[in-house]
Amino acid sequence: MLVVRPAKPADLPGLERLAGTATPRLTNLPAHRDRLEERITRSQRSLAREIDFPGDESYTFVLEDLERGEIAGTATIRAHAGAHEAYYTYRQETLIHASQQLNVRREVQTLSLSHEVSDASLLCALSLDPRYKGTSAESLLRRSRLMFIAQYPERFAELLAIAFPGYLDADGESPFWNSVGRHFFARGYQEMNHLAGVRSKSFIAEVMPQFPLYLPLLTPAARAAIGREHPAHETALAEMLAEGFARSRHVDIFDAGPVIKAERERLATFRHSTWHPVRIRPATALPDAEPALIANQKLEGFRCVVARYALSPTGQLMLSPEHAAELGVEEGRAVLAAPLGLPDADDAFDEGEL
Amino acid sequence: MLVVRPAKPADLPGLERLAGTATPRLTNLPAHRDRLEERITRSQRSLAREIDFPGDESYTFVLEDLERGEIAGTATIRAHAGAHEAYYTYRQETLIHASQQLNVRREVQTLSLSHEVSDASLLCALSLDPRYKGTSAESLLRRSRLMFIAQYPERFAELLAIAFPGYLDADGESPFWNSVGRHFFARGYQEMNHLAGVRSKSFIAEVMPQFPLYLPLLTPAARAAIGREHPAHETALAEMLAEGFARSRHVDIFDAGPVIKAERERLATFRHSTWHPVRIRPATALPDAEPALIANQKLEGFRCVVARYALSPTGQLMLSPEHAAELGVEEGRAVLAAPLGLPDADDAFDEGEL
Amino acid sequence: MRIRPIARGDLDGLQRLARETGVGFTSLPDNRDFLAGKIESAARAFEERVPAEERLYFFVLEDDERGELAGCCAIEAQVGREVPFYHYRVGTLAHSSVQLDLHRTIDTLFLSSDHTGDAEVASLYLRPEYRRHRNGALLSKARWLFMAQFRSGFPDKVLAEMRGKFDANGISPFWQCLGSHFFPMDFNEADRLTGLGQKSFIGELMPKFPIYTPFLTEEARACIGAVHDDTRPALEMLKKEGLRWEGYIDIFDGGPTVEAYIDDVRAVRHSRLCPVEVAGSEPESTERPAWLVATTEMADFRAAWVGRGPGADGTLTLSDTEARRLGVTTGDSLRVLET
Amino acid sequence: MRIRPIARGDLDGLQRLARETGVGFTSLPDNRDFLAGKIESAARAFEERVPAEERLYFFVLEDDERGELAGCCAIEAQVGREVPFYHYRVGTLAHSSVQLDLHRTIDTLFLSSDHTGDAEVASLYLRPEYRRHRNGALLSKARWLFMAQFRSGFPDKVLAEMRGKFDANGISPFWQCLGSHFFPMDFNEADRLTGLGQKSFIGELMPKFPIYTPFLTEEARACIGAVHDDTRPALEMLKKEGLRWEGYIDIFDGGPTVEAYIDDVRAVRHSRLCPVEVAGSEPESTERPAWLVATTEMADFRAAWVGRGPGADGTLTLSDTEARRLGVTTGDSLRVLET
Repeated sequence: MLVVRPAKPADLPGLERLAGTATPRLTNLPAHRDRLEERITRSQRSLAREIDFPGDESYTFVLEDLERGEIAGTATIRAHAGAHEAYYTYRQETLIHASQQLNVRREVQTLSLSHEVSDASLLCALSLDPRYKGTSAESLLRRSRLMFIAQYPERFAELLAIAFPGYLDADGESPFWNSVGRHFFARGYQEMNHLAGVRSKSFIAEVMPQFPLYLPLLTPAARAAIGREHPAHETALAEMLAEGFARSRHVDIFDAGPVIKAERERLATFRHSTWHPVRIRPATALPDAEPALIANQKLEGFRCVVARYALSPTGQLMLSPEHAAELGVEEGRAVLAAPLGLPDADDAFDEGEL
Repeated sequence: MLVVRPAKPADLPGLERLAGTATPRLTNLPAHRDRLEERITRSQRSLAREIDFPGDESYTFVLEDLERGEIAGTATIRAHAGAHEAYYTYRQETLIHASQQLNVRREVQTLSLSHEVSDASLLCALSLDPRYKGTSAESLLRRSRLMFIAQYPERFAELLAIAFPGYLDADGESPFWNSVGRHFFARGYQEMNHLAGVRSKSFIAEVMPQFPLYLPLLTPAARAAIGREHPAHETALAEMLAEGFARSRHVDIFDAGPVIKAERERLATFRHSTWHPVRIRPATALPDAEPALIANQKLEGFRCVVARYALSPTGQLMLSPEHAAELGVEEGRAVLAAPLGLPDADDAFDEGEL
Repeated sequence: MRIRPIARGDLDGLQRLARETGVGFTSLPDNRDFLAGKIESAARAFEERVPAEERLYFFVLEDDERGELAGCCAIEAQVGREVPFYHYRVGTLAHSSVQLDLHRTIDTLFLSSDHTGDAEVASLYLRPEYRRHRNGALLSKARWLFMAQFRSGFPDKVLAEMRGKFDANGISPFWQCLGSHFFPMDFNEADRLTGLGQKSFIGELMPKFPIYTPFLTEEARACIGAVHDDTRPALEMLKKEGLRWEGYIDIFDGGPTVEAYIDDVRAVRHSRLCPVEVAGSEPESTERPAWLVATTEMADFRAAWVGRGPGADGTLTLSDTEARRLGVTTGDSLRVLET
Repeated sequence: MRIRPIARGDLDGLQRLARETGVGFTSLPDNRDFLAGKIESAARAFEERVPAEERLYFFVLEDDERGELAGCCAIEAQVGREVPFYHYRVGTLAHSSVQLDLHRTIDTLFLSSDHTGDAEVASLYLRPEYRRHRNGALLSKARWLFMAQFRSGFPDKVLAEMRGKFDANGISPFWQCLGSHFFPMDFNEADRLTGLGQKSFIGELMPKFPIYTPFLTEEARACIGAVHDDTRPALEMLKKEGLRWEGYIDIFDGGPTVEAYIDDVRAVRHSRLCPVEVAGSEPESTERPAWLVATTEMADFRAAWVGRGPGADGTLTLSDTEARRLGVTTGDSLRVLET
């Protein structure tokens, strides 16, 4: 059985391994023991605290394979991206240069440094053991965070955002970084990425150009990378768009990866999740049904699994004793369930964005 | 009976009167005969043209009181706000200034010149004879434009925007203009407003400061005016928010009036409008029913009235012979109807805006 | 050879010069009406019929033996009064982080109208057959004597715009990299419109945010403050007078604008008034005359090389030819500069 | 009285000066460790044990009769090498519209690190009881002789930052209007941190977009480029040397930074080397000495006023006292400046 639960100190070696194998290496998941240890501590402190509105909390989860006794994945939510320091992005803008004298109108694209994503809660630092790619474990790890947010709305912002790793070429180089950041930071992408993870992304952001960049002055390769996700994250991006996220005008300041965002009540997991009382039945006796994400109603003891969405005629959710035990629920206790399936992805800009 | 229909040359005196009585005077409805005549011509040309996607068309409507034989109101739609030259707004942004050295984090508000509203279709230049204030004529004039857009979606952008007149003090002065524009333009608000109407708003925009403005440097009165509508437009703003528009981060560059916006499919008039075949019955024989906006399916002959939403059991809309005649429909022809009533207003920022 | 104000009768001669200058000398288009307007406006300037700050002083170099125009030059009393006067200014921005132990400065181009109100020396052209006997220096330096003489009619600073660098195909790499993205025309057309004073398209279309130079191509960066090979001698002459490049460049081709406080210009500092004595004898002719003189009245302004400097008593002795050329007689004063 | 490099034995004396200077003289905080560090770094500079561009030359004015320190001054060879060096630069932006017949220019403050790599003269302090007999001028001008003598160790330009204008309550209207919105501290604290070289908060918190001056209060605008009353004499002295305000101001108080090309500085241009002859007789004592001299070796650098200038043969005759004060004997050379 696979279960998502909050990270604890014993997960450190697992996290370290996942940080090291992430493709590409993630700025927000550095393979650095001290940083990861801090992250677990911070997550535990965040869960233990009473919270009325989002602040500098950060919640780190792991996906555990109970059969193998292994940590197979990790993911994090930052309650308020800009709690401490600005969360920098580039915002794509279009300027219209019109000349009365020449009777022409030209559109000029720019990238402006922005702090707006600072207000959002951020889903980040996801890494999954490659052996689990393409299985429901991927959705479980990714979307269990939404199940958590759905239960503790006061801990998170109305707006959720995800920054996807940006396009890197076959050599692991970022064409965008090479055309932009490198001039100001004088180091290669991988080195910067490592430093940003170990130190702070905003230190580097402060070195970046403060005035808007004119796209025509970037290299064609850099322009092509704007808003383009890393090939290894295409499926993940598609799933999150199907979930109800929309591409925003924002991209990562280092690799120009896309930032997607959603008001949380527009997300499928939120809209279709329902509370059900639990009825426990032997696994063999459970009727066939579509798979669903099932989460218990505990903060520090949060658990989320994938199980069949088997409802009794009276609306009770039928769980196997194993699932019930892992979720820590007995008969009659409520769990939150949301279908694993999602509508077709709608990969489009949010037209409503002004 | 009151009817909204496209403006024609004979409406010029009526338009001139409405432009002169608009409160406050509207930049986009100058009391200038030549400009108004141009506007009517342009509207007629726009209606006559075959259109596949929005361009520099502009559609001007009038509200006619058939009993009085008078023009009681006017309103316009610009198909593409930035078709010719940029449509400038100020976009409210928040910068986070954080100091590691001092361990502080400060939020600093700015206004950045933006061209983003250029992509929207713009509902503008609305003026209503004060005698009709507070009657259903107000909603008819305002929302008949949505009924028009609903029928000819290819002529308009997905995104609709409205810039509401901004706050002016008792002397008709704009505290925002006095703190911002005046420095660069060296003229009072009313004089500028007149010039902007007769010449072009974008000429003036080009004189305005190009770099973001720091809000702490504006006068308190100017800051208080940002995103605040003119008192005479409170009801109108409330109705459009109830319709489904949301406040955006954008404000007018001259008076800082709020710019509201919506994807059109989120608007109540679009969501609740339905086609019905017409059945004609004497006015006295019509059952009691909620009022509705009823529009015919004609481009140059567009008509929209307020009538009772009286449906036959088979879904036919029962109209009086007078309404049917005014709409130019006979029995069996389809009309578009939408309830006049709207849900409660939700006056909030669009949280999804990044 | 002598410098004098252009006169209303010079239209044919000026048009001949305009035809010769060709593309790239945008202030002198081959357009008779435009040139006639230019002469009229210059005439009114020298006649002091317009306020000092609005004057465009246009001079010609006249071959007083053959009675033809050999070149021209101009001084604009204050630029940027009627239409905006744009430059890019190369500024330095710190990009630093204590935490990352990083400290760099990045050259950045800022749109600027800092030179609004300064004087400009411009439009210097010398016909090829006259490019000898220091005629070029005469055209260039006569303007300093004029400014020294009528100092109160000029502001604190003076500038000169130098043509930028072009490649072997006559293309400006700076324009190619920057301007071409914003202006829907080729360089020559942009330059031509600007020369005609039709500049509003610049403000309408040019990028308004600063440009970080690392985003420019190497070739374009090499153009920042670099001059066209043909312009190098003119630049050297201005540098010797004390004009310096302070980081302002042309928005189209990246060529440098050099500038100085007028009171610091060598020729302005060192020129002085001397009484004149006309003696019959001709001075030794020299191919490299060292003494430049100019008259003291605006409308009758004349400047020329003379064969000798002032004597021990401070009096300048002129030959009859020289005196005639300058229109002075014994007892008049001349402004004198040793070069 | 003489100028000499600060020495390791001067710590007590320097601390006494630091105590006197008080608030507002941020480069000399009353902090013994800091001062000891400063002396050590200066000693290493004069001993040429650090690269020329990293040196901070710190001088003292010594009362060689009473054996006490009367004042100090410094030259930083190149500013902005370790930490960013910020100014606002007052630039002019055109705000024009042909269609509206409008043409204005707006003064705008641009954040700038343009002066990165320039030399700076700074930290001049003279104890009140010594404010006579041109001791102030000695402190100020000795630095020019030093720079003239060791010219190759300095860059093209030199600057000096002048304290800005404060109101009767000791408040800076410029800070009040601008900095106070961005920095969570009072002016003195901001100034103190900067003086200690802890400047990273500036880059972290200050506004990065240009500031349009019309948005500042009238009082704040009046501070742009205006100096504190106490600083006016120092500014006048620098202006006489040819330093000018080119639009750069302090980001906190708006005070002007004046600057010049080092080769243009009057004292640098006009000082020259003269052979020395020591004669027994004392020169006339004067309250307003006119001849400033300085020695030619860096580690033993000395500068002082002397009673007379070089004779017709170019030799400078010194009294025994003067020679002793400067540490020179007949046959040595001195750099001499008539003031």
